[in-house]
Amino acid sequence: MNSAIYRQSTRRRLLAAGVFTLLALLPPALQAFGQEFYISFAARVLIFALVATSLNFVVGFGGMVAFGHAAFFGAGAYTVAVLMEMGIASAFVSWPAAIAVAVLLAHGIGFVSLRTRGVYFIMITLAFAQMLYYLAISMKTWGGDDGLSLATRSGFGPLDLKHDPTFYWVALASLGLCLYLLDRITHARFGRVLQAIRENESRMEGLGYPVLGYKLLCFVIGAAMAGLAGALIANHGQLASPNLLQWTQSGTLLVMVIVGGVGALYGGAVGAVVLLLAEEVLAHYTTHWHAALGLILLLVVFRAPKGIAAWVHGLFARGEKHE
Amino acid sequence: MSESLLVIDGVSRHFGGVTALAEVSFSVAAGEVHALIGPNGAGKTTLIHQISGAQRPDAGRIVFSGEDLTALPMHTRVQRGMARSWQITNVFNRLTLLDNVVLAVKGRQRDWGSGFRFWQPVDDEQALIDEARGWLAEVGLGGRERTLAGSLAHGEQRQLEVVLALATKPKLLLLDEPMAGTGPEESERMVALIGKLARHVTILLVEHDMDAVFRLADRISVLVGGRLVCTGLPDEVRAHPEVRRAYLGEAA
Amino acid sequence: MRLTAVAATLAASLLLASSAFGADKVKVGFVSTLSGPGAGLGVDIRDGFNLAMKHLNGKLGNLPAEVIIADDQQKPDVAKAETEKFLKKDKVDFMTGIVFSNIMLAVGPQVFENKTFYISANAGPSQYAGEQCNPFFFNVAWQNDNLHEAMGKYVQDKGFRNVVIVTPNYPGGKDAVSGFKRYYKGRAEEMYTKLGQLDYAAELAQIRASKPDALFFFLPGGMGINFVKQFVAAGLSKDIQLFAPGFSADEDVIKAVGTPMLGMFNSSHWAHDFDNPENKRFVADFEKEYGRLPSLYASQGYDAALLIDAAVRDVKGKLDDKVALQKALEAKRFKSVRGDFKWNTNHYPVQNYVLRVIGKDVQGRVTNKTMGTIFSNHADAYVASCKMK
Amino acid sequence: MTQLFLEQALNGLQFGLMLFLLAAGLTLVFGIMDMINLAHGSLYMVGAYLAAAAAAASGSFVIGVLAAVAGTMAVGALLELAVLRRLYTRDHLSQVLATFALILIANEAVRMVWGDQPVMLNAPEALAGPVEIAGFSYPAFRLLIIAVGVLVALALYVAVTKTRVGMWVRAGASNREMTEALGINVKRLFTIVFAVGAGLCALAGAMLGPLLAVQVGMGESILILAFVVIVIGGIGSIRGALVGSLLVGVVDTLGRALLPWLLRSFLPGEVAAHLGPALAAILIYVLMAAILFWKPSGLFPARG
Repeated sequence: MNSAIYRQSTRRRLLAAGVFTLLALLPPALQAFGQEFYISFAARVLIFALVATSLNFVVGFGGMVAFGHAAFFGAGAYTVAVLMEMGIASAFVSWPAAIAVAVLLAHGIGFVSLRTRGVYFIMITLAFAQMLYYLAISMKTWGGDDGLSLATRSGFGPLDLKHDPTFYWVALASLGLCLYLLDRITHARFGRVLQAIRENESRMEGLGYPVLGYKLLCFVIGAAMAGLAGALIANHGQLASPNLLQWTQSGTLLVMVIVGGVGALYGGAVGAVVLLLAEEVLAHYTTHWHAALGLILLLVVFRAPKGIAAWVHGLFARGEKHE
Repeated sequence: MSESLLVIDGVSRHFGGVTALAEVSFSVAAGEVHALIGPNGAGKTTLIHQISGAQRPDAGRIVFSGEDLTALPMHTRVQRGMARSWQITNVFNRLTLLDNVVLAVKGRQRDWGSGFRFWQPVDDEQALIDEARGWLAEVGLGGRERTLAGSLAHGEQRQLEVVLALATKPKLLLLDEPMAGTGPEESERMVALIGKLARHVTILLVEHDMDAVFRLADRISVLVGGRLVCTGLPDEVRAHPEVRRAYLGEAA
Repeated sequence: MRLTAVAATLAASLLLASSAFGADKVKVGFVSTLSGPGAGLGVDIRDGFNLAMKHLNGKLGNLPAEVIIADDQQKPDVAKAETEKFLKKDKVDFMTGIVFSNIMLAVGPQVFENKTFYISANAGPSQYAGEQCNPFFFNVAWQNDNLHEAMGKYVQDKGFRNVVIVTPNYPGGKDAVSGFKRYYKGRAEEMYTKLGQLDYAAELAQIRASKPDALFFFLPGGMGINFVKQFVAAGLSKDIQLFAPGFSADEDVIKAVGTPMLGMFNSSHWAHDFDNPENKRFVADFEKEYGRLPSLYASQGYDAALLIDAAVRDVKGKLDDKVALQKALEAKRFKSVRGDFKWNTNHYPVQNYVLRVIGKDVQGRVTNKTMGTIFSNHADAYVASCKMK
Repeated sequence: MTQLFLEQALNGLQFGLMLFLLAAGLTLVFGIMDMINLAHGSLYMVGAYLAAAAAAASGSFVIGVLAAVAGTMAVGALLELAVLRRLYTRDHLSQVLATFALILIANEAVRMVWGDQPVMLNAPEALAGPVEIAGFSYPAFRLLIIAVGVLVALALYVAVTKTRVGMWVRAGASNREMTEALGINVKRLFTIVFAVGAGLCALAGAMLGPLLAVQVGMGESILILAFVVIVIGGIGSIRGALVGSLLVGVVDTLGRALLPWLLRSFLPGEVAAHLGPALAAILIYVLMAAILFWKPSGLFPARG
């Protein structure tokens, strides 16, 4: 039995390694076809995949429907931009700082928000994100409505992030690292406890688990990864924009998670890829692509209610004999 | 009577304008089976909530093993050795029986870090699993480790409910209507189980089944309309005029 | 919204006709504000540009032209993404269209870095007129301060000494205040609103409380429409004289607000009643094409297309020779609908500014009427700090 | 100063009452059907557009408003029957996704019909000017908005507390299962509640149209405020929605007007000028977080 699990996880890791190798080969492939522009686009997709993955950890594994995840995404971006404004351009300083700021914020926000349940939790996390948003647009020193431009991309040791493929690889590595961490966490005790809390919170409390502490820690881990994604997105567009903090951003991230598959490790990433690609492709065919996207999302709600990851999984499962 | 394990001292609780508990005081001695009875809406479950920490009383204290727990959250009280079962079955329906009990065993490992292991996969923690199997066997659910809790029969779920509380190795077990909704046969099995447990652990039992109560309880407390009417030996309670009027009369 | 519309495409057969050395077609990237409260401005620039394309038979400098249009939603990050796409994917030869200075400043660096010429048909931030002036940036309209300077001079000359200034809190708004105050020397109370704000109840209450004798406001697009409507509804128009730059008192605003605008003074570098053949043709054809009078934005969009056309013709389609192309743009061999203007060394215009008043024309329409000149051959205040390479 | 304060308070009241129109429907849908409807703001937008179109066609603002309310109620009922009804039993996440999709579709549909640019909706000529009250002039149309808001609030109060449907609604908000057990046609009740909520949205859209702008996306910014209101007030409670609306309206307006002035009195001008707008902008969110911190189910929780 144990060996079966072992074999399965080996197969999974091999598959993941394969996918990442293919993704790593994307920039030279695009260059070969003269489509350099899409390297930058692909990097953006990866960054959103990262932040959606981090939200999925909070929503899918922690069972907390957070409607303010953009706060941490934006906070990471602003941290990098503000530090660069102060003359600190090294990624080795500013990116960990971005994560640290997100973590601090998440502690505060989570501590207050986790007192509430259900819809109230959704709304209070939204309220905190909106606070940050309005704070950002009314702070003249942070560029107000316009956001804060980065003079250049962060310094990254010998690597030149201005070089689009390099930046892409850094984004890919960040995503890979975070996915690996989350994979370990969800399969370790901490992850199991989280799962059980999502299943039955009062019982876990009754078994002596400090439920609030677990949830807060889960919230903070998600925020930390969102902070890293924020550092990346600020570098990508060389801009920390208040739009990163807006509620529509939180909403979009949540949509990515739901579309991809709540609680599936790769759900967030799948959702981000599907949504951003759909945007790009649909926009190519019709100026009214929003409506088309809306219809597709409705279809997902009613036809693939557990998200695309689960739906695809279901298709495969039907193909095989056992459950 | 030996020393008190649990002291409920002047506990009151209001919901809006309604008084659910009015200065309830009694104590549970170490080693006894103490039953809490009363008609519907008397405040029994509310009291269990105050004791277990699911709610905070508006006034009064909860003292356990000499320590005032009133301000502590539920999980801390569990770590101090107080476990509860729920009136409405409250188990992990989508997990197997084994996983249910493993969680309970793990929760008992009192350091706050027990679940904070981020790296090692859990599937190979043999000691945990062995202990969980033992607990299941003790209540007659052995051999069904891989069954999903949600697919158990109602009586079996009630048993699992008790096992989960038990696996935290408590000093005091709060059982909130363990026989609720069970048939006569299942009730009988539950009475036997509680009787067996009573040898190792102090029990505060809330129950409607008077037969079971009088068979199991060493002492009985009676709540009516949020007030404590009396505490005493079963025969004293049976004879108490106010109890007869307010409660037994109604039940008969 | 990512609105990618191909406005003018020409058949492949034309490719053969092009010169062996020059480019075979001209691509123009047009990123502008086409939705939301500021949409009126972008739409007018676009329509003006498109009318010029029509007058030029879809060609720029005798080369088939393609104009790709995108909406920036008045958001700097959207504008940056669209521009990136135009520069890297579509590899456009010119960029134009941006309305708002904050967006211009966000987009500028990537355009200049890519060595693509930016022909601004509206946004004229002080930064690009002064220290950050750039060989790849040309502005066919004005420097932001100019219209406000003209209004400040007029308000000063008329003897007003207690003025409230209302502008949005963005670079263009700050330029407006500094421009106005450069020539107006009386008491000035500055009020900053959020860019895109629609309800001015709070500001109006404060204006009522501070009792000024004149009010100067610069609120482009839908913001100005709402402000004037609410200003009149609040009963403030009887005690306070309104002044505005042409942006806040042009045909788009007049059409929406109507008669309450009557008697309002404003400043401009262009008016639809300017008497020159180019302007007459432009105004008549614009009205025929779009069923409304053009605004100054439309005139700027029109001029931007003419400037590109003249420059491409000058270099005979050799768009890769950036030095020659810059020379050609500086040579400016086209006739503007505003009459003549000269380039300053910072690639901003030196031109006349006129006073307009809103009244009824012979057909009974509420519209702008030119009253007289405020400044002749007026340059901007930042040119001295521009060291153009 | 008092006059300024009074005028700002009226502005706050006007804003708050319009928020109430939106929040009332939202809180009922939320409370009774346990349904997160992000598309509520889209109904507000549709209402405003219908009002603009009908007013332009008929030349009458009143006809525009009536047509908008009727039309949007129909749209709301249709939406409920076709899509939302299937979502009541689903989890909040599915509801968020589906109604988010509806926002996209609604925005695009409006864009297809009316275009990208804002549409004009003017207040009736007679109300375009100011009226004199208590020694200062105040826009007549804003007064009308206040009057309409007060009337609707009263009517809703009577409807919810005195009528049979109102009783069902209250029962549904506090205990849904119980209501169903009472043998009430819950499905029809839901459709009615949803349509009424849509009608209130349209009324708000039509009344605010002349003041703000009738444009795509107008629903999203106000939607969040409506959510803030109902969460402050307690989900499912009409009384909570009213109190929450007025609280948000007045705090926001007075905060914007008075905070900068207040800060200037004890902080250096430069700091005050920076801090004032920032604080004013986040004031209502601070208010909401504070209320939820001390009352995690809002001021007037409908459920025990």
